[in-house]
Amino acid sequence: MCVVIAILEVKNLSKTFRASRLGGKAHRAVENVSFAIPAGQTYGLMGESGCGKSTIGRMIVRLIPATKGQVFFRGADLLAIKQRAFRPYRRRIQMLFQHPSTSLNPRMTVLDSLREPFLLHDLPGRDCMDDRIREHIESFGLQSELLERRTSQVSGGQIQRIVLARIMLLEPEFIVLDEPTSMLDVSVQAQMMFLLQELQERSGVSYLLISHDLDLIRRCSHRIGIMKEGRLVEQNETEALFGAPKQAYTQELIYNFECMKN
Amino acid sequence: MKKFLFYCALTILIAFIFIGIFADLIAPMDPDAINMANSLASPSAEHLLGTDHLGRDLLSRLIYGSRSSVFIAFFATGCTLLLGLTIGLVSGYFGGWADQLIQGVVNIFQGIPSTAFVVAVLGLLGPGIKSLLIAIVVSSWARFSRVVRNQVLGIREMHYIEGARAMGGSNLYIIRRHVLPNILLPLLVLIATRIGSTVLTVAAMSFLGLGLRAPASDWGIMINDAKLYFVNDFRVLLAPATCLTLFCLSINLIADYLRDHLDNDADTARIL
Amino acid sequence: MNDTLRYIMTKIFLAIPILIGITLLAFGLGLIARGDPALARLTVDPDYIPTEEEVQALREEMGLTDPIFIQYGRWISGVVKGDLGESYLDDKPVLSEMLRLLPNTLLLSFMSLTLIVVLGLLGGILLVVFQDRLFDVIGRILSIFIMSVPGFCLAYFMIWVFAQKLKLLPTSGTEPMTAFIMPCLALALSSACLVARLLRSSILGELVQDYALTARAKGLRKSQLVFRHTLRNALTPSVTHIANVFGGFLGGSMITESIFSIPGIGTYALTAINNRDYTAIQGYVLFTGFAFVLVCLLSDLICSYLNPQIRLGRRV
Amino acid sequence: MDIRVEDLYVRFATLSGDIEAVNHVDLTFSQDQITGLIGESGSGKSVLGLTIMGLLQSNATVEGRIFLGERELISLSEKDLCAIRGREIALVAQNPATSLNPSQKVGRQIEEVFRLAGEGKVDSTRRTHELLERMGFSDSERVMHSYPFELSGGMCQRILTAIAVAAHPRWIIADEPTKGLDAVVRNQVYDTFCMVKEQYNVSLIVITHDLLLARKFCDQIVVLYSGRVLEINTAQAIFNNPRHPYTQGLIASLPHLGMRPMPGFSAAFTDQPSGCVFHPRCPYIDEDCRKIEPKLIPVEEGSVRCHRYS
Repeated sequence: MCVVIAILEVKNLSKTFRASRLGGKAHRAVENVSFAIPAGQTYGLMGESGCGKSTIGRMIVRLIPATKGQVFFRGADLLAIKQRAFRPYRRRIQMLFQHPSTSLNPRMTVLDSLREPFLLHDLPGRDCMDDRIREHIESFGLQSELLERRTSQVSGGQIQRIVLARIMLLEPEFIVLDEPTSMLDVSVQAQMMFLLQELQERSGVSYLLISHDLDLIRRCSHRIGIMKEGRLVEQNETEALFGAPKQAYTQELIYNFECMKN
Repeated sequence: MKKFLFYCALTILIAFIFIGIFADLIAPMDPDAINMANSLASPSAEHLLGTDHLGRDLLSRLIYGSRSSVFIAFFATGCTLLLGLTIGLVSGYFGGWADQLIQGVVNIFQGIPSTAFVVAVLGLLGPGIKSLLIAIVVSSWARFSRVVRNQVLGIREMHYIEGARAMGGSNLYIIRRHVLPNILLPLLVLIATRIGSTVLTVAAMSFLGLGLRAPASDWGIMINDAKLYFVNDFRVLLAPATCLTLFCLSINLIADYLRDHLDNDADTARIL
Repeated sequence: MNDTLRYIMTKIFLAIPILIGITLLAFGLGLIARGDPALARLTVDPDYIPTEEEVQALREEMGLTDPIFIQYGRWISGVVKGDLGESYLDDKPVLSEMLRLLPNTLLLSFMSLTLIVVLGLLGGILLVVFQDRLFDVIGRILSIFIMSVPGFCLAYFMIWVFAQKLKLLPTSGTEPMTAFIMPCLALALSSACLVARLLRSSILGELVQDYALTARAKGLRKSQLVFRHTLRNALTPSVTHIANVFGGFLGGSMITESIFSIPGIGTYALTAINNRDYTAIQGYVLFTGFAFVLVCLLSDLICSYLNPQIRLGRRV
Repeated sequence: MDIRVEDLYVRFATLSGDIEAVNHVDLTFSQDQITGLIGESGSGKSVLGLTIMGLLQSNATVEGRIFLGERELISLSEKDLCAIRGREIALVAQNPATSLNPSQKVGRQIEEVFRLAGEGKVDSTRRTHELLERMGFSDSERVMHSYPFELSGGMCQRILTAIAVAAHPRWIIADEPTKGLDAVVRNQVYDTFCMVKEQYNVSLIVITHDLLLARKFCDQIVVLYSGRVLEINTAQAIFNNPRHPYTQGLIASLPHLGMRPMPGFSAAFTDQPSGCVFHPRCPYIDEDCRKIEPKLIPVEEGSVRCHRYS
């Protein structure tokens, strides 16, 4: 096995949510999760709903603070960086969300949404950003007449593409994909995942793919981690994991998915 | 139909504002000119709506009355908006201990019914425009900020807020570009209803002798003046009451239309 | 059941800091406004000019030089014992005066409450049942019009019609009982219309929910659907609104009480204000605040009964 | 009793123009069979189901005819429809979490069906108990006294199914029964439906975008796209030998069958292409496809709407 450099390494990451009301119990959403993602690869995080997989994604992007643990991105501990110093990383690490219906501001046109990266970061071609945007989204298979529309007039699959196009304007090195296709139809899911794989081959971006669909994860990731109730129960290279699942929970999951196919 | 009513209401409201601003030019007579010889006169060519018990021109008093009502209503609502919006935004957007603290204070201020609050503050500060403004703002900012906070709480969970944060947008940027535009419509409804209730409060306080004081021209004072004379001549009461009702009606229609629009917005989002 | 009990206890527990906050607010308002009572007392006789020493001595005697929180403590310990102080005006104890006038206010409030509940609920349901038909359209236009007539205009209009022209009802006082009819209408009519409209829109909102589809698929007719399923879920906003209004009534409705010359809490407060009677105002703020908070507490409990999700600790 | 849909056309009036959700559909759902209506969002499959039940919202215009045996449903009055709903055709609505009344105990919501059928209070309670036990709830007493939000999504789904079968209808329309459920729960739903099919002798229409469920559970499959039927065939034939290019593309999109994407997007409701609705995305596009809308052509045991088979 050759040595691969990890672009992102998560060590003993934990998150405990405080009780939401008096006398309630604190909820341990994530407990001591560690994994590493090699550069240019996809790491699939699989688990049933409520197992804490989205929380991990949000902690990596620093949308919510972690209770404990470290996240190393190219050797730098992201969680230890001060708010101000973190800003350059906002370009390099991005996140794609689950619900297309709330992923774009309904009061803005698609064009306004796509201008945001230019307003927030010093990107090349800022003077003629509208032209750049037009060119850019056409390479994502979107027609430029979409730009004048509002979110409510655009289908879910197209919104996810628009959001992805916006993310790619920033040229990130790492993207957290939080159930990017769970609200989409199968044919649109196939288009989306195909596009993501194409981008990976072209630009070498790495993904953390979070999903509850084992078939999807198997198809799209190089390495897989299985989560249950906040813990990482098993992780391995994709084919090794499916060839010889060690944990009972993994076996049960695989069985449940195979069940439907026969 | 709804749209027609809305435009009617909007025209009436704008007319009131216009009349209020240009009262000096529009009013045919001096509203305070007393002419005891001509008291309680019926409408005539000289006095289009007749005169009151002191012989003052009723129409001119109505026109000057809309000035004080409109001015106080808009100014007080503006102050409430500024205070309530800021506090509500901070409380809803940032959450945490600031939210808890603010909500504690809001709960206390909401613990006293608003009319009682206004009256008490006025009683302690003494009557007058300034104390009226203070009383209205102090008694209504809490409810206002609560509504803003609840709206913001709903929006804070949306992916586009998270997306903007992940792209490196500062809090100020996110509030300006994403939060404010999305609470605008509910905010407009809130402002409309507040203006309506403020006009009512001002009239009520003036009526009780706690707000503006006679001989100022104000609808509430006119109703108060009329209470001894309306038995014989209902006109002196009807005129200010109609103005007040018309103003409230236009506000209610506008708020109703905006609220419908709000639902439609949500509906289209759901269907597609 | 355990969860329900815990919810009720939590609600009551959370009301305590609010009540304490209201005492602070009432005390603070009094403090800001009263000026220097010692100076005021010494200058009652306009011919006598007190020396600075005399004023200071009286201040100390009255406890005004103590730190504010000690003064608050003194005041609050009186409040707990049921002593809201004596009126500046006639030296009568504030609390017993208010309790003497309370029955009239209570009677008026409860009559208005009944009217609002009956008219509002009935109106709301009827508007839904006849949705988009003539009754609904006329009802909505009429209700928005009535909502817009201020209570005191309505009061004078009714006096003019029923008392002056038709001579059906007495204009003022508390005797006979028919004297309460007009004040009650003046207070309740606009709120009743508002409740009807509110209920209509919340029932319509519930009718497009997923569970209403399941219920219709069972074979329920629209009226059955409204009464058996949606009404209960749609009541919450109306209940909260009614509680707000009713809590306000309990604090006395100054305008209505003064127009119809009903001696109640409202007229008491009005006299106090016109005479700058700060102890009485302080007591009045405290009283209305407490009444209001208790009514809101009650409405919270009713809502939690209507919507078990609230009381069983789940987020709604 | 078969359900026959003849030339059904459903249009919604919305602010942004009319939406033609179901476009001249002819279908027969045969008795004792499980028919799967598959299609992606915007294909009109849920609207079709609700039209059969007469449960569309008031901004819908319905044309055409729907027969339940000899009775025509669209022309029936609301009162007569109420007698059919629940007792002859029942519905399992989508989103189990929100499809039960949140402020009523589950037991009462099931009892209500028995009460509507004219049974007494005691009998209804007893039969609710039996029904819940049949549905695989071992502690039916506790479940009956629970509120819907105290139960998991899978349990709510089973309660919805219980409500549907309670009055022994001939037909059950299940709308997206597996949407948003985890694999384990999805298998449970499948088991429940198999049980219902066996024990209640009921015919089913399953509306779903879950191709695997459709393949495993259904006898007959109807593929919908943009409000039109593109292909009808047995489940076996659809998956082993898909004829319509859209069906082929759909199956190839499944993750474990290659996940090869189809080009383009579904047409928006407001501007539908001329000719064949699928032609902008079709790899076998022809001159006719752009101009002439193809008819449903019988091929072996099924039928397909494509010029290539004429």
